[in-house]
Amino acid sequence: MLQQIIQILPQVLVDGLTLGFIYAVVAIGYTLVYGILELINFAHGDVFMTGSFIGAGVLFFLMSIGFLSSVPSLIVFIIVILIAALATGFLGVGIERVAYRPLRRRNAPKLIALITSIGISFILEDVVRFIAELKTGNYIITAPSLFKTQYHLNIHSIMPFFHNVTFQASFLVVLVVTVVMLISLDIFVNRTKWGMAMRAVAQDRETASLMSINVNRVISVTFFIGSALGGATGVLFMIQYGTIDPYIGFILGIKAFTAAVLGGIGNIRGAMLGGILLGLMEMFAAANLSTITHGAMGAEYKDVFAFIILILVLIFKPEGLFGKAVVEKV
Amino acid sequence: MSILEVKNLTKQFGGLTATSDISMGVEKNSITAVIGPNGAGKTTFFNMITAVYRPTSGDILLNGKSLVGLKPHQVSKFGITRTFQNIRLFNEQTVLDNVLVGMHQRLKGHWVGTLLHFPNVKREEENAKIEAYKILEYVGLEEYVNENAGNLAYGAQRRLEIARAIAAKPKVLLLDEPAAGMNPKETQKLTDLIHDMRTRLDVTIILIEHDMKLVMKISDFIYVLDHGELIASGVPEEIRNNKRVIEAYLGKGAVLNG
Amino acid sequence: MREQISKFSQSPKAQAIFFAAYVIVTALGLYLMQTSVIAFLLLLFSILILYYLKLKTRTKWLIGLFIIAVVVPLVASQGPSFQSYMEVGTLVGIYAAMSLGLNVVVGFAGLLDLGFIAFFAVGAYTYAIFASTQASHFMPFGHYPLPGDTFWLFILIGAIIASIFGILLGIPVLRVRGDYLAIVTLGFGEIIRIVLNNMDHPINITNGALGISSITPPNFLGIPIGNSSQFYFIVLGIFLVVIYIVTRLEHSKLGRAWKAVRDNEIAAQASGIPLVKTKLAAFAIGASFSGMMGAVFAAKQMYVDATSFTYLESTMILVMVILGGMGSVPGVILGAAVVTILNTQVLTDLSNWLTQLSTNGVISIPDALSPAKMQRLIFGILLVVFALYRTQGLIPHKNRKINVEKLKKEASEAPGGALLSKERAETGGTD
Amino acid sequence: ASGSAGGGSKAKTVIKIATQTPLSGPEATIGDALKLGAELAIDDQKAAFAKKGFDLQIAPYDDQADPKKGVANAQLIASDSSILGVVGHLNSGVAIPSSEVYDKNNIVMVSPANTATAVTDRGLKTVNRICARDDFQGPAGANYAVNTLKAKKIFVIQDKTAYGSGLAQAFRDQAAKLGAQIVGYEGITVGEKDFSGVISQAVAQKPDLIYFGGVYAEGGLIIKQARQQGLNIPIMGGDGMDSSATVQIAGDSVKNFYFSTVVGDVTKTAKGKKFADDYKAKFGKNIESYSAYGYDSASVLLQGLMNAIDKNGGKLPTRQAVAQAVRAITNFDGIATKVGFDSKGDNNFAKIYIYKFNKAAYPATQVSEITKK
Amino acid sequence: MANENGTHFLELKQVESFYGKIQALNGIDLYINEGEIVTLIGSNGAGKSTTLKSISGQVQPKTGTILFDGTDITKNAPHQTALSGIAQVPEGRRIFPRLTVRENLQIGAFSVKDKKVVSERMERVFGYFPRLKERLEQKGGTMSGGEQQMLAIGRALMMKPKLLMLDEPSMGLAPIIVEQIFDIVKEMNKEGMTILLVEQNAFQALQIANRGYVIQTGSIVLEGKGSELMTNEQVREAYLA
Ligand SMILES: Nc1ncnc2c1ncn2[C@@H]1O[C@H](COP(=O)(O)OP(=O)(O)OP(=O)(O)O)[C@@H](O)[C@H]1O
Ligand SMILES: Nc1ncnc2c1ncn2[C@@H]1O[C@H](COP(=O)(O)OP(=O)(O)OP(=O)(O)O)[C@@H](O)[C@H]1O
Ligand SMILES: CC(C)C[C@H](N)C(=O)O
Ligand SMILES: [Mg+2]
Ligand SMILES: [Mg+2]
Repeated sequence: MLQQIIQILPQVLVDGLTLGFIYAVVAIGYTLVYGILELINFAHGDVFMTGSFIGAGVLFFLMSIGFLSSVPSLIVFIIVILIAALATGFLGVGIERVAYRPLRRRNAPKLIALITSIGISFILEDVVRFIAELKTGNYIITAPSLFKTQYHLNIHSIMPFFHNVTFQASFLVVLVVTVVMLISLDIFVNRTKWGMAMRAVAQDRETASLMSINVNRVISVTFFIGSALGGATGVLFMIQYGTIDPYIGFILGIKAFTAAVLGGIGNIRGAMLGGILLGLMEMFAAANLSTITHGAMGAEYKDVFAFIILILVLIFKPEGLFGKAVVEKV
Repeated sequence: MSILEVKNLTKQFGGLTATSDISMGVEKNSITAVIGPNGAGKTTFFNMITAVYRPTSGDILLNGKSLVGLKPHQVSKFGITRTFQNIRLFNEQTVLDNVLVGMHQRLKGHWVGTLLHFPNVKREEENAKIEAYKILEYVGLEEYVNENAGNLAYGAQRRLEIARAIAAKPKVLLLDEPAAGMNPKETQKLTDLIHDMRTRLDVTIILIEHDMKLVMKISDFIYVLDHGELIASGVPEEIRNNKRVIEAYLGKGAVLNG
Repeated sequence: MREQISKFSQSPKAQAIFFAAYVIVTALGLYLMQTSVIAFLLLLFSILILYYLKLKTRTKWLIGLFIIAVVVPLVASQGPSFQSYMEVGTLVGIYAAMSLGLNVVVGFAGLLDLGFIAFFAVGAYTYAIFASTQASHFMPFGHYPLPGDTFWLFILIGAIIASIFGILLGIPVLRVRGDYLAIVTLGFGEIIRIVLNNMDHPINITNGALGISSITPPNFLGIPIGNSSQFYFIVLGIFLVVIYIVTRLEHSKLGRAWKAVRDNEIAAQASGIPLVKTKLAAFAIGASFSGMMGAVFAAKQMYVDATSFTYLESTMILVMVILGGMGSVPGVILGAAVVTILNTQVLTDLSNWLTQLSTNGVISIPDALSPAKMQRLIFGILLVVFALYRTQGLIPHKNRKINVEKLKKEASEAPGGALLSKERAETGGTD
Repeated sequence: ASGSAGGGSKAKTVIKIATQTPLSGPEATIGDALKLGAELAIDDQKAAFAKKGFDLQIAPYDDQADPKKGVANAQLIASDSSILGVVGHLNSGVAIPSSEVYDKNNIVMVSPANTATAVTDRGLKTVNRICARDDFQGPAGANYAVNTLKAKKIFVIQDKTAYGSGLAQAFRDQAAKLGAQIVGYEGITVGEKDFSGVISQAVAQKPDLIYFGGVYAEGGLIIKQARQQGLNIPIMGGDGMDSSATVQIAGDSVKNFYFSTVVGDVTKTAKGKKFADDYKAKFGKNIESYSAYGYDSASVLLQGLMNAIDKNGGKLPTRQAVAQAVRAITNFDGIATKVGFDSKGDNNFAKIYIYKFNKAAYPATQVSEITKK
Repeated sequence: MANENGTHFLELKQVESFYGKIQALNGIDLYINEGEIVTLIGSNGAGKSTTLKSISGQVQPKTGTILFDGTDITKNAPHQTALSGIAQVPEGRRIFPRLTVRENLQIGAFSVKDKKVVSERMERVFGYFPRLKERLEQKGGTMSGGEQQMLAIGRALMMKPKLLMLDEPSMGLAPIIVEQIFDIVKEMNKEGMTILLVEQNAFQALQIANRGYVIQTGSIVLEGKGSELMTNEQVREAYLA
């Protein structure tokens, strides 16, 4: 039993990391917005989805003008991801303007924004669906693949207790891009004045404005960054898995939100590590649960496994894995 | 006789020692003040008594029974209630309901009784409201009965905190800077109120306060903390003239006359 | 004009006459136009009007009950749409009761729950398993399916089992705070759903993804119950019980404790409120309403599988609560009604109507944009619009105002005149 | 309640056929295809009904793949007395509770796609289906896998829906009976896109065939990801994979993928060809096999309706009469399948075809045809 | 008293402010000249804090105008007001609880680009409040009440405003610190900072103030020199006890 778990471990790690990094970046979108507005932005998963569709659209367009064959994949990729990130960034800002800012102005209770976010989420899903369907007749889209070179890591010959690992070039792209995004964001939030302003706004909006911080602007910027990251991740997702549909944001959104909480919501590094951890955990569970339980429970329990770990973590560390315990001064 | 006794009480936050090895006793039915510079550990001391924080070491005894390890609501049940330095009211509830919550552990009615319309539960509720109203009259908030607590001005909120705390009919009442944010006139009224509570409610009062006029006027006994340590104790006259206290806390100009 | 309005709003008599006229007209409207959804909705709207009238609460209850239980079924029963209206009514009742349950948890106790549907699932499966042959797969004794008259017992059992699950959920929840709670409850909801969807092996308890079919319909004094119009009355009955419980508890010691915990945990504890017990009570009581309705749901559908209990369902109930007005009992009921009627009737009718127009060539719509597909989109837009224009909810929560004059009088007459009644709880025990 | 107006009046009596399938949400692609198929059938028959004085119309309902919504819609359908029959649903889980309502109201339902056994096993007079049952399709696939493809170690994956589970179970049981070893039986989550975990597990088990019970959205990716991890063994699925989208999603990996389905290649017959062309002309899309299911279900329903009208002397028949007439059909030639209902409402002629992808193009190549035992 | 153009440094004309339907200010008229210390006294709920909030833009006055340094700032958002040189030490301190003491101070100088200037100012603040220097990395929220008050004042000083508004700065402070605070206020004023001080501690406030206003239920009922007000019978009766 153990032998099999170990054999496939390298492959599980690679796959888990791929998924985990995607969770991580989407989780950051949740954490950023949550951190600043204490709002679970249900629409964020759909911004991610929209990003993947915009990316696919751009890719199809570039293909139709013959750009794809004449230019290296990497350049194409950079163009696509930049356009998608920008577009979703502005989409995020727009959503904030339309659906959240008016509520803030009217001093609405915190939870009411949950409703607009769910509403926006439905709208995005269906609008994307209608556009995709009008254009292609189907809304399950399979994008042209960019980095499909297969790599085989022959670790079996070095370490015989492992099986070999295979992955696609896209895995490396996902890895590199997400790590770059994560690090630059971390620096932005923790080292720059804007980052500090974001945290200040998160903690006390009114007082932040007394410090000459333009609160609405900070919130817009936060939405822009969070959404742009989400959109860019959508492109990565599309590159990695090839197929997208308007509903990918839903499940991924739940997972990413879970990851954000696992790491300690409001905490950027927590969200990253939470995402990676969740990806690994899920992959591990899917690959090994039935081996471990002798068939009593299979891969279908992977989410149960992940959630139980989450709940256990929160019971023993209620502020999340990497969150710092905020002792309320009484 | 000491109703509340504290032995070698220490609290550390990480590397910071907020209170260190404090021992003191509080006489039954007295008014005892705890004073000291900002950050001396006064509020922390209250927090340990009311089980908001668990002491790092040491013991707290109420009538000889240890309170350490209890939950906050159990401490309240044992007869200690408090007000908070940073006001903590139930902002979305009416003033009356705030006081009724204060009575929580005195009301015996079970929710099943509520559902089944038991007459004793009903009567208890009626009486509780009447009593709550009287308490509000007592602290001078009767005109705000139906107002949301969060909408009251600062001074009124402070009085409501007191009302909620005495609604539990405590044996010991802890007041954390009750006069903060009040003008001298209001402080005067508060002083009278505290005096009156002691006799009328037969309660022991411990208060933290920076308003020396109030403290000196009202206290039977004063403890002074500095940097978490007990640096002096005595009747007001002694404290007023204690050099260490003047140096650390009162400042030369502030030695006000009664 | 304004004067007249204010006069009208002051005069109960004028209002009563107006209201009676409204009910009669709309009832007549529905009677004559049986298939008109608008007529049906207008009649239902009378309940909302009633809510705002200046009448005694008791009178309002009686009138409201009369309309819901007698007028609507009677008037609607004359045409082919009867069962359809009653189905909508039944669903409204089910969701309203669940929303009231969630309102206890979220609105009163301030515990954000994103997995509330789990309790509904538990109730539904409880009845489904025992009222079908499913139980015989793992129960060593007894004959299954149980007969339809055990249904009534199962309403209670559903409530009890669901509240046990509520307490189970409560245990981790006691440790986590604020929005961490949201994710724990979400996880809990998903765990329950996934487990129910997979418990066909090693022991077949729930029949897994295939679901449980052929559930025995309930039986009332030998009459089998299978129509929506019959379930309507069952649901109405339970719903009334739920409202009763909720409104009684809201202004009781427990209700105050919930709100205190919601507003300020530390102060609540310092006032002697045990956090654990209070939160668990909220979960258990809230869950029990869902459990009851779950049993009804299983009986009504005659089939359950895990697809009815997804996370989206949980959020929908949450939407009903928030949209209606958190903490506000009438608001939450209205929220449930609005969302349910929109989703099951109005949007469907709207899209049917648009389809009709396009098949008749009145308007032309490309197939990708067929109105039949737009229900969720329209729903999404409506949610945003509602939220932006009713930021406090449809009927915002208001604190109950006590009659101060009366209280003052009673206080001055109260025996003894002492500030606090003399007896003091002697050094209390532990909780 | 039943139809009231007679057929004699001058103004044409409206008869509606409802469809109930998911038109929004993740499963709407197939749901839409079913609806469009039915729509075309209704269009085709419009003239014939007009001759008899009836205005035939379609009433599409969106069940959102949600049982509650399905039942509520069913009540709406029941209350519209001009609706005399339903084509639907996509999901067995929705069809089962909804059909209870149809049955109470004597509305006939012809299901194009519900393969779960419980759909007809409840013995409702109004419930019929033209597709094969899971306990026919699954074993048929198993026979082919074990006997023809000589699979000895089979890894089964299913999507934990009523459909995928039912099919995979039936497949597994039969395969085991035939002596194959089931080296894994795993579930995945509908809507996800990364199935590497389960596939890693499959890799470790070294199976010689993978069976997937579920729909192409996940199936296509499973094929692709399995190939990426170097599993170049035959993979097999059921009718849920019978779609051009399978090829789109899986791309080249689709080679060596087999699936069982209840529909032959419709474009081979003239009738079918015409259907495909009309469909393309009208909706601007290529047909899916589900379109043909939808078309045939509606056609059978309309045939029954026509019979009932004739029997009633050209007047509008009752719903009950329509239901009886539909059930009475024993030999109807559809474009995709012949239809004849047995006493339970299952299709006597339901056949299973096995297809194989030799290249990345739809439709695939038929490799076997299995008739009901 | 007014400057060359006959206008004041800060001037409120007939300002009325509301919280929802509740009117908190019924037409406030008030002015401050450059370099003055002006104090605003009044009982609980009189509208002192609301006046400050109206100036800073946290509350938008419904009617009336507010002029600062010759420009109309009535409709300004708080951050714009702050940029124009008005800092406020809010009631109840409003420290950013999860920022460290250092970050709390840094954010006070948010609009300052030059890092050197920031650290210079910070050193000055440490000069006033050495306790803050000892606790640079402690989270603001865990500081004691009085320590937070010091931090709040320090944070406002980081902005080096033209006009500093203090809302009950002495609340919750040890007597010795209260004295210090008043000293600091005087010193800042000497260096040219104009000060608007809201205090319950009317005696001390009036002592250091050039002028004072007495506010009652949302209206100014008295104004005058600090020393005059201190001896005013009405004031003594009502606020000085
Ligand atoms: N939760 C905590 N974490 C870290 N340090 C804390 C915490 N609570 C209090 N402290 C520190 O402990 C010391 C004592 O704080 P405490 O609140 O008891 O002071 P205090 O005497 O009430 O002062 P003040 O009069 O200003 O309210 C302070 O230096 C404070 O910063
Ligand atoms: N957020 C609010 N919502 C509703 N009413 C408010 C609000 N804030 C203040 N008020 C009311 O406005 C009036 C003026 O309040 P303000 O805070 O300006 O008084 P203040 O003079 O600062 O009193 P204090 O000395 O207690 O701080 C009071 O009656 C108060 O109840
Ligand atoms: C086409 C399939 C996804 C539908 C399936 N046959 C069912 O019964 O649910
Ligand atoms: Mg303190
Ligand atoms: Mg104030």
